[in-house]
Amino acid sequence: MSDPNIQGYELKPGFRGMAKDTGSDQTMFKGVHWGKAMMWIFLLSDTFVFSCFLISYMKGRGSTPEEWPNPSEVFALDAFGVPVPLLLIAIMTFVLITSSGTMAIAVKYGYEKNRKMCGWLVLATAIGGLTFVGMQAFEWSKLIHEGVRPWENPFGAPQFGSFFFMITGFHGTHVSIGVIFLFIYAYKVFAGHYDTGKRGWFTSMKGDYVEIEILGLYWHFVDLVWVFIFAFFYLW
Amino acid sequence: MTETNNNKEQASTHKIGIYLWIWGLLFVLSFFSYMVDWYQFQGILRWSLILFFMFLKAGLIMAFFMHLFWERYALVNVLLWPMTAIACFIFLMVAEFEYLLFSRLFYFVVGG
Amino acid sequence: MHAGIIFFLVILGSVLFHIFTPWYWTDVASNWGGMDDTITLTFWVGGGVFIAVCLFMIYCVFKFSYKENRKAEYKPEDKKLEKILTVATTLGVAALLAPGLIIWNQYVSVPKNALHIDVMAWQWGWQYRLPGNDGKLGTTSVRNIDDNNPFGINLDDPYGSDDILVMSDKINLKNNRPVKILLRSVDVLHNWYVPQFRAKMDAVPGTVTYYWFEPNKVGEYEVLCAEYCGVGHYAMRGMVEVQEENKYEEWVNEQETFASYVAKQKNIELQEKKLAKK
Amino acid sequence: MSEEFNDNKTIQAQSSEVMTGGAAGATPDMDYVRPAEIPEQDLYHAHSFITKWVFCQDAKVIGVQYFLLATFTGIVGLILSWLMRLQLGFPGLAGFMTAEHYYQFVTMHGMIMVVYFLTALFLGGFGNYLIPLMVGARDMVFPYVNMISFWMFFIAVAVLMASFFVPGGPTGAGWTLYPPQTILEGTPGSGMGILLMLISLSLFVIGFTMGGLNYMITVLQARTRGMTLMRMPLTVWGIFTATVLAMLAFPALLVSAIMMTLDKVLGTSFFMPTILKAGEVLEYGGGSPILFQHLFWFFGHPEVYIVALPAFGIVSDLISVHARKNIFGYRMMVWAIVGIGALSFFVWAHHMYVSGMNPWFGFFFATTTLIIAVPTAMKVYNWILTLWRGNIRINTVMLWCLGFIVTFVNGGITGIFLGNVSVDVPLSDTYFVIAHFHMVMGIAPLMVIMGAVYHWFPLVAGRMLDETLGKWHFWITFLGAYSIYFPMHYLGFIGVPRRYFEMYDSPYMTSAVGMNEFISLAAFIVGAAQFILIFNIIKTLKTGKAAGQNPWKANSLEWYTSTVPPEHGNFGDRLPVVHRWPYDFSVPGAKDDFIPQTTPPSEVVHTEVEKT
Repeated sequence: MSDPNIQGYELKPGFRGMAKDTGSDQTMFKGVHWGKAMMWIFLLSDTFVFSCFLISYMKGRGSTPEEWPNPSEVFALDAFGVPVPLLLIAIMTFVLITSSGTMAIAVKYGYEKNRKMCGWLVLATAIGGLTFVGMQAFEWSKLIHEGVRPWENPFGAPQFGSFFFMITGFHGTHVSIGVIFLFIYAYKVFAGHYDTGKRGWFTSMKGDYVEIEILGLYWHFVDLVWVFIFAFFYLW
Repeated sequence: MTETNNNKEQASTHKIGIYLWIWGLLFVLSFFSYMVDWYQFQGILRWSLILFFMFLKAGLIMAFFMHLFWERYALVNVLLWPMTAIACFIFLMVAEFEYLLFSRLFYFVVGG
Repeated sequence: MHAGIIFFLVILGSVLFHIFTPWYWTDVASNWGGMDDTITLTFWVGGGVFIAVCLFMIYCVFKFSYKENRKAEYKPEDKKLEKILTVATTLGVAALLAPGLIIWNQYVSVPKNALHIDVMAWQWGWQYRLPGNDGKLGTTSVRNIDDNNPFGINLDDPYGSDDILVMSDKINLKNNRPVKILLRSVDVLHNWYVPQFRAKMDAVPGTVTYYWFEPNKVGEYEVLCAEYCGVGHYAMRGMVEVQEENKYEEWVNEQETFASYVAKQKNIELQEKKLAKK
Repeated sequence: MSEEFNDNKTIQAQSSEVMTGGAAGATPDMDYVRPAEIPEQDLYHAHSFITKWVFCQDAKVIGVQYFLLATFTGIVGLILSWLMRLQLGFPGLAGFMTAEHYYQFVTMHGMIMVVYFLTALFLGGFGNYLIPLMVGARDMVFPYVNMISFWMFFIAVAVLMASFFVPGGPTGAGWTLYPPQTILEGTPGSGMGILLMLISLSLFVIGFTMGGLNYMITVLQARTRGMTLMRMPLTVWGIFTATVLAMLAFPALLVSAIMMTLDKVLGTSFFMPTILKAGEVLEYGGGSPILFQHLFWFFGHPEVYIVALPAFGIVSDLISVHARKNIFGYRMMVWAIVGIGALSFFVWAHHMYVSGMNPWFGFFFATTTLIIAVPTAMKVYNWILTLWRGNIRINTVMLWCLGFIVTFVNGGITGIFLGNVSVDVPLSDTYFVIAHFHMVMGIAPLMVIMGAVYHWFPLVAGRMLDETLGKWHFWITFLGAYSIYFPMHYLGFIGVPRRYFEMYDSPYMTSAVGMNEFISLAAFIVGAAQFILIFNIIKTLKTGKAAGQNPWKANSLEWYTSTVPPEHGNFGDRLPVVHRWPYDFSVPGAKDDFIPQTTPPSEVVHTEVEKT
């Protein structure tokens, strides 16, 4: 969160505040940490990546004269012998939102420099993410088992498989990278690197709890993308 | 990383309640959007419900979990304005795929 | 000083080159003379701006080159001048845009009486198909293409059987009759382009694209492929002959219909089978 | 470890300056600048040779590394263009030249020049070197990421160059890489060549994203005290806006590269419809080649401005400094840069008027495209109005700027032809297009690069480049390049299509044999003339005249570093404090004809200086 108490630049709401911030010297985003600003801009760029994927998907699906498979049937899962539509996807969404919640609270405790709570919550988030990736692997293997391939599928338009594997694969890669970093950061929190300002191994930068918020932004973004994929790919 | 804000003693943490609230809301909304599929709504109702829940969820995540609601307007605007380019892209690609589908059906299937 | 003179000579040279160039467009042989007019208009307006800007620059180089004791003017802004220039430029640009859009509107609206021609492109060649007596082309599919059906016409389409096949890279057109070129490709992007007709459009595999023109000059013209399509791109030529009505009808009557082609192929097959039996 | 960081440096040193500042006779209030918001940057000071010169975290060294590597790829691109011109001007003279080779050279020349040369040079080279210096920062905000960015670029170039040596050679699909032919037999390099190209592009995008984040955050969040956005030199504005465009446009390239890789490797059909090839129907079906074109140009058009905007910015600064006059209409210039940048996302399909897309798009894109002409024209007016009543030094740098104005206006005008939808129909895919984009985004930015090299070389190396050699370099390049591309428009008028290996005996071409030979000869000479610069640099490094501090009497911060060339950390103990815009030249009443950005108002009370 931006700091509202910067000398000469107290938070002003609305466009007037924006104009004042923009016209000021030194920084445009008042009180925003460099790393956080970087993550925001990166996420903006990444939004364009996912947008381009989803737009391609829209155009591919819209312009094919062949029948598009009904996702609600393709992604159904047998529970006690009854096929439940989108069961796995619903659970995956549940898991990802859970992990997003724990992350949000981890960020809060990070700001309060509450090492224990922050660490446990980051760890919980990591485990949630890992569960998500595992379930996605299960879903992929199930579909592959059913004969869905990137180049063909038994249900209809071949683009279905192509877009499915590409988009969920790209999203899954993002989740996996996030999980790796979550584990690393959980370790760093527990080891107290953010309390002592210990320098990172690679970047040799001083540790600070703001890194948890930066990681949190990334993690929420992954969740955000899932919201769109869920709506456009599974429900549409 | 490189620098630490000198006034880091947080003026800006929030009560845990707000996060729990949003968290709960997200679950409820996800449940609703799942129900859209469960009850097999069709047509315009389905699309509008899906989009409505999607944007609501996305908005909540961005506004509260990603703290955009509490950020200054400069950051918020920098992040949201580029989306007009995406909106334009989407809009034009809709026109494009409709034209392409029409051409394909007209020249390869229907004829005349 | 020398700099200004050389720059001036460059501008002068450009103008002289334009006046005396032996290389300019071929005579237009279709209804798209309007495109040439728009180009000419753009040329005058744009060329005028180019010369004016460069001459102004050269004048400044002569007039204001460095002198130890002179001080440059200090004038960060001139709101009025900037406003005038913006408005003038906007008007100029709008004046160029308007004819462009008007002609584009004609370009995408095909006249009702246009003759449809199916131009099929592949790496690297062309062939053509005309509608038969029913005036309609049959639907096609790339998957149908084989020796008996070189155009991939859908056999169950009633409009297809009387289509006239022109299995050559040369097509004849009737003078003063609009044609709608329906472009189709079986492999990669191509572009059926005749410089004298001015018009062009890509042939895209997986769909059909179109454009139209009305040839208005009898003669033979070379067709070029204008969209890069692999190593044979530069060699992918064709021919168009624009003829008067009676000659054109004569030519059309010589061509084969799809039905007769199929019958002939079947005949050949039968003969071959008989030969094989013997 | 403590040795390598300035852990003890605190922000206090800067804040105290505010209290003691202000010359006698003026109130301290007048010179007041807000205290620092951002603490002193925590810099890693390298000691070993490897960390100092190879895996270096100093933006200036990274900038030079980018510059050298981009120049290397540029020379490869130049040699390829020679080979092409050899074939076009004198067909059959080079015995080894087959159509395959020709198309491979065309493709690699285009891709190298646009992405690996111009983009890398402007943003990676000039961006890294100039942004921190001009905004008064000690370094880029993430030096480590910046270092990785360069090495990603290095790997991308290595992968690209490797494609020359794989079986089948590099891809020959044209730089636009239009499917389906890109990945089908019948196009040279459709096996390994195209894969390496796509991998290389993806690596470039990833590497560039790292660099781009640095440039953006440095400009937005790490300016020195008093440096508002509206006091930044236009160079920074140009590079910054171009970076924003790149951050938003490269994703489309990345996505299309990924999708095409999948089409090639896994046999998906994103861009591949049903295809009949050599009598057999391939496994593909249902995709749309035009989707690729949309994605490609959604990247490709902003890419044009990624190259052009830094050139606009840099040339504004060069003209202003060497005409000893403020840039005319600074605000207009800034808004024009930002406006062009924003609009560039709404015009992409003007490259596709005859591609078979929805024909009604023509109206939309012709209108948006011609709207861009207005801010662009305003920039041109402002450049020449800056010359008006200036005190123009006609030195090498200024010559390059004047050359830029001529070539850019020429290329810009032909852009109005091509942007106007129905005028584009007869001209698209002909030599007119080639002439247009070489003039406007080949030669014009190159003129700026050269001008910038002559301008900033004294800062980088501490010695002045030789003026006589520089003038020869300019005149040969300018006159040669102009005589390559000006006549080429007329080939387009005749209707000669681009990407033709040879013309046989078509009447279009036979009339122009003489012109083609002339163009080729000019191209050989212009290319060779570039080695004058390399010779000049080597000569200058050995025997050149020492530059000293601020040889051009410029105002912007890069000339006010503690040493020339600047060392790591740029500004010594204290960061400069900025009080004005960088264009206070020839202010009435001032002692000199320039007032540095760091001069406090109290020292120039009696002048009519503009408030910024």
